[in-house]
Amino acid sequence: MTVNPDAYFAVATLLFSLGILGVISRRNLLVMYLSIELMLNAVNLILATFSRLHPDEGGTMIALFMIGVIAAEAALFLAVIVQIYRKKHTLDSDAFTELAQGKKL
Amino acid sequence: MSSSLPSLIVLLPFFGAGVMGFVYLFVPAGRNLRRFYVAVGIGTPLLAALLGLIVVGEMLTLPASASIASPLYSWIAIGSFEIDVAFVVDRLSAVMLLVVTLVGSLIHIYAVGYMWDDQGFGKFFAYFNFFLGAMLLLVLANNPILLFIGWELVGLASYLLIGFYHHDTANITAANKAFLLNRVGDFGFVSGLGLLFALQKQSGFDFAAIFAGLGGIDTAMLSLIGLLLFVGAMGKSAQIPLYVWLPDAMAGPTPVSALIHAATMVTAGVYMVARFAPLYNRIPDVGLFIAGIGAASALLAALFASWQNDIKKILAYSTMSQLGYMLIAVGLGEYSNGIFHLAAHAFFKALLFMGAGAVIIALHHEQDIFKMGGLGSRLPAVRRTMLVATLAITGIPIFAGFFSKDAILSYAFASGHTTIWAIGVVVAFLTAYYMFRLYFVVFVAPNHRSSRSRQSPSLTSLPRSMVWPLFVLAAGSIFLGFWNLPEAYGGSTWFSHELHLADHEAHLRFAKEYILDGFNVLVALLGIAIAYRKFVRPSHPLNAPIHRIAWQRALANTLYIDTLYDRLIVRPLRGISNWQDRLIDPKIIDGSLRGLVTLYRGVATQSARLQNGNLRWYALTFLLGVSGISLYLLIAIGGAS
Amino acid sequence: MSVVLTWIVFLPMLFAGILGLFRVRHTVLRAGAMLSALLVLALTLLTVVQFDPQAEGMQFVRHLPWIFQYGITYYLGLDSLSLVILLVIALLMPLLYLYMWDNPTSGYWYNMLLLQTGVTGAVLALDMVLFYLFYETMLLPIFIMIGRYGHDWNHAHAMKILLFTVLGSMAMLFAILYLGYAHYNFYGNWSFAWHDLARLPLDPQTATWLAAGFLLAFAIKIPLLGFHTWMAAAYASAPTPALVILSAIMAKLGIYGLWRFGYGIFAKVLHLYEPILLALSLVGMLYYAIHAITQNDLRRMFAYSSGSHLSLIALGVVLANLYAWSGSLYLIATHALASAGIFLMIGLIHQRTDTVQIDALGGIASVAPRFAFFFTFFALSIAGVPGTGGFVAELLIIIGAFSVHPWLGAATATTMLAAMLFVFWMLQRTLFGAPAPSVATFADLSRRETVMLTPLVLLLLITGIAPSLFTPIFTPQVQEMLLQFIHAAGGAS
Amino acid sequence: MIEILETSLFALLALGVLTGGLMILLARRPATHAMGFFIALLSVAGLFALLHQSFLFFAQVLVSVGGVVIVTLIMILTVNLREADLPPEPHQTRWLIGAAVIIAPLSLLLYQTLTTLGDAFPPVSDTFGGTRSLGTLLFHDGVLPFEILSVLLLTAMVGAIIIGKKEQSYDRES
Repeated sequence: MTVNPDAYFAVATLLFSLGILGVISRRNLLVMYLSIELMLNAVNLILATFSRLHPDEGGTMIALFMIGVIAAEAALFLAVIVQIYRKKHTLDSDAFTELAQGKKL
Repeated sequence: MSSSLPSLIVLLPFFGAGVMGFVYLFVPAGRNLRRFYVAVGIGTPLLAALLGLIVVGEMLTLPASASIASPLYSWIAIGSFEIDVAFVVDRLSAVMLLVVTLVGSLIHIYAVGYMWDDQGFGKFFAYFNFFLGAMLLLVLANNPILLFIGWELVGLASYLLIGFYHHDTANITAANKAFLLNRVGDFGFVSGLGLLFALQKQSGFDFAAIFAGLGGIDTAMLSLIGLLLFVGAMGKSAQIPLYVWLPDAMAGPTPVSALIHAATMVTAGVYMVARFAPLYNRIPDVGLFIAGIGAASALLAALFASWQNDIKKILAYSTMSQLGYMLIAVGLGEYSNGIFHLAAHAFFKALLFMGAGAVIIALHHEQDIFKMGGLGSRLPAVRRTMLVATLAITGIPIFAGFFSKDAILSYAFASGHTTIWAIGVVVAFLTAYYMFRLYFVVFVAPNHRSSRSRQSPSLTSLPRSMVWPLFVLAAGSIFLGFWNLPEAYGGSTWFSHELHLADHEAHLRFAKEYILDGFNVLVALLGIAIAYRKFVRPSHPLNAPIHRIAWQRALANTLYIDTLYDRLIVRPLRGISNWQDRLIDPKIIDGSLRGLVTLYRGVATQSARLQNGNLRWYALTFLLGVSGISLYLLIAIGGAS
Repeated sequence: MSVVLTWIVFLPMLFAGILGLFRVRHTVLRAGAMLSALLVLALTLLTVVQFDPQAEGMQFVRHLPWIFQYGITYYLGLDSLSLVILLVIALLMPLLYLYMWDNPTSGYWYNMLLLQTGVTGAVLALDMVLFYLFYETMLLPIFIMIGRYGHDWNHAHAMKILLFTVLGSMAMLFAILYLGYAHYNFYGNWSFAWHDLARLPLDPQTATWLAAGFLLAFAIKIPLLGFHTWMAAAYASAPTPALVILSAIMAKLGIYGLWRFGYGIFAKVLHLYEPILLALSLVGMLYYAIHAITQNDLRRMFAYSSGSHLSLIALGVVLANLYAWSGSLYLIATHALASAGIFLMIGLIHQRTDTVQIDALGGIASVAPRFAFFFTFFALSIAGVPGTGGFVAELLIIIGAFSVHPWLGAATATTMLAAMLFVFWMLQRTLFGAPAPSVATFADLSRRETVMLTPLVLLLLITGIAPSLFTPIFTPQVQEMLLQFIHAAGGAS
Repeated sequence: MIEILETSLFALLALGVLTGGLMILLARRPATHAMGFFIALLSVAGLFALLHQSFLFFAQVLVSVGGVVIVTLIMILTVNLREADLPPEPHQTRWLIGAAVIIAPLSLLLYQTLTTLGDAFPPVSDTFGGTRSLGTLLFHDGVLPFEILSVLLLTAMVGAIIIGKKEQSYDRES
């Protein structure tokens, strides 16, 4: 194995950061969802690297579970996006502030 | 020796006041209760006077230093503050007791006639009895605290009586003023008592114990105590600078003026100083100060009296002036002469007030002397008795005032206080002038006005109860002087001797005394002559004087002292009060609190901005925190490495 | 006998519960309330008879575990200090019910019943948590009464008093909890009992801060100068019975707290606060009196008058000698009676004329002499005229101040002038002069009202004429408290 | 030789991951997003393979790439986004830089923490990460989570159907 674990971690960290950036900086709900997916995958990558590093297949197992969870989350998230889009005909996250207290101050 | 009579004397008027007050308030009006009020209202003072005579008679059989004690119950006992409600009759309080009850009774009888038609007849007698009781409490108290209670209650009673005609706001203002200025004095008095109590070392706080323990207090503190106590006397005896209530107090019914000014309340200050004679004997400087205040007040009041037109105000200022004489006497340590003048003054001043009251009633409540005039022939009884009283106050020989006043003046001369003596003589001159001015204008001078203005010629006839007390008092004014006939006139100063007070001694040779007295009489005659010249044989028709010159106007307006007090004290206080109401409380205190609230609200509003429902903002703030923590970990701990 | 205090405290609440359960009619409700007040009065008089003035410490003690994990106990007890206030409460309640007799609003009555439990509990509680509980309990009915049944900006004013007092009592709560924790730290078990906390060997700095918490609560409750802006507002808005309780009892509880807990627990550090308290109460006494001069609202005027007297009481407490303490205790009682009287009468004026503005009144004495007599009497007893109890108390405090220092004495004696400043002018403009249009049909006191006011008059007279009837009840214990305080304070310096 | 291959493969995959991420982050059109997403997931799957996680590789390819990406695509096609429906993002660059600055410490810390865990990959048996060994492990230690996961998936499916179905009359705001 010539590639250092640090390289994997670097990739995972970058991926994770990209995900966060996407959540914060974009207003597009779809991008936000995809960014979350990216973060989850970054974590998966880290788990897989751990598992390989130790070596212990427990990490792999958790990553496996996570893939399941990602699938479930994707299904729900996408359903929500569809529904939201139907209501407001926009994917702008800033348009959804009904949970704020009262009017914008 | 002890007896329950003194207690009874004090309690009787209070009892009468309580009963009459209760009846007045709770028995439905409409029933004619005047007889009941007369019975109780006159009965209790008369009974008190009778008992007083018995007690004094009993006391005269005892040695001079003896006293009749009458303990009632323990008022309070906390620590060494043990005050009993106990009364004592010694020679000093015996004199006061007699003066108060006898003159008081006469005034009560007079008041029946004076007040007969008034709605508040019962109320008036309730107040009157209350006043008498308070005065007796003051006089007979065996400790200064009880004296102070009487002192304050007298002030309260005078408040109620001065404001008796409470429909008119001016009367109430006068009553307020009287009580307020008295309270200022009382503030000094109670401070003096507090200081005395704090400094004394022995237990017990009755007069005997206090005087026994005076040696343990250093003179500076004693002087302070003496001064503070005298501040009380200033208020009560209407001396500079607390005298302004006295002329205004004339707003009350005339019997009230007689009772307050003649027999009782105003003399309390003199009595108090005499009562504390052992204290004041230790601090002659303060005594001199008292005499100085007395002299100044006497002069000022005499000046004011000479320019007044209101008959009662003239008498009020004359009272203040005479009180000045008394304070000269007690201040210089000649206590018995002061008390003697007090007694004599009680008679002739009561007489003057009651005469004035009779005139006022007869003229349907007219008080301006220049609207009277020529009444001598129509009210002969009043005129004669008034003449006696005027002669007495002027100091014409054989009348009481001559002996009492001249004793004070010759003592002042003999003890070397010639300035005070000189002021006294000037005051005597002024007294003669303004008293005869009053007498001539009211009784002798022809009334020019009545012919012009349609002043009713019909005079109200006076009830008998208003006339015969005048004669009793007139008799007193004539003969009282012989009780204290000086040795120079072949007497033995029986009164002073029997009074047995801690007098200073100063004697003049008889020849000198004759010269001084003759001089005084001459001065008085001069005053009478001027008054005669101006008001009986006037060069021009007699009218109310119009004062054109500034100083005359100033004197007629009593030097604008009232205005001065108003500007210096009353208005600033109101100003501060307003200021508190508008600035300090709402702006500074509440304002600073409101500032906190505003700050809090601001922070809350800004925080609420974060709660805007916007997902990205939430994520951002959350990440800001995470990022902050990360940064802290990186910098402070150096990260993971 | 130890149960008697429990009955005294909870009887009104019990009555409120029972009456409320059956949703009784007005006539039954008022009879029940009156019955409870009279029962409490009887029980209180019983305790007075059984009370031993010579004995040391608390009597009728009831000390039961309550929340035993944290050492919180149900701890009631009585000494002469609380006895005086208890007596005042028990005496005033029937009179207040008499005042409210024809008021059909049932919420009024229930609140008053609860209020009585609150104030009595606060006076008798010796466990700090219990004290805090009652201290807050009594605030609620007041809040409701001002807010619901008050007038003139009642909502805002109810909020104001609530915020102020809660601010204070929060500070106190923190201090209380810290004290309990400190007890746990030092002795290994929790305790909030007053005498346990008094023994804690706190270091001076901590004690200073804790004392500040307590003092803030009491300074607001009294209220001392600077903490007082809720006072006039609340007084002006409160309905009369609540107003009487506010002035006659609740404000006194501030004094009581300062006395019992300030001096009981923080004797060692209190000397740090003494100059401040002294200055605040001394200046406050005159400040309030001057402020009262220009007030046009009778309630506000006597609110400030009340403040002036409470400052005097506080001053007496701070002076800490036998005369001043006796005087303060005496003034607590007599001022409660006098201010209850005056506020009840102001309430009567309000009932009759619908206004308490001085400039709308005038000439009452001409129309209603009995009313004028009682009103003047109460006004004069507030001014401390001899023959009323207030005079005795003020005299004692003045003498106490002179025993400390002549200047202090002279400054304290200005209280003689303080009330004068406004009382007489007020009397002039309300009672005297020509009758104002608003009082043209002013009815004189009815029989019920006379019965309501007479006990107050008689008590004020008796306390003024024969204080020796009352002083032996509390003097020995006041002396004892004083010795303990001096001992505790001396231990530090 | 194999080392070079592995390194270059890793570089390619890492590049793929980042490219996919950046495409999602920066692009505006949904189609580009979907493409980026696809590339990123596939690259992650490749990285799994490089890490000897054969089962994980298959799972990722099947579930994530084959399932999630497809579902996402379907969604994009379903809603048929028009340009006008896309949110206007006037300050995107500013936001991006700001957010980058904000998360920089976090990323740095994350990276530092992760790199403390180990320096080199130990040799492993061939069966590591295989179906067999993982299956054994699942049946030993992970039965309960596995079952819960199945329930979760079921719930999510039901939920997605309910949420995603067309609006019914009873959903409308009254």
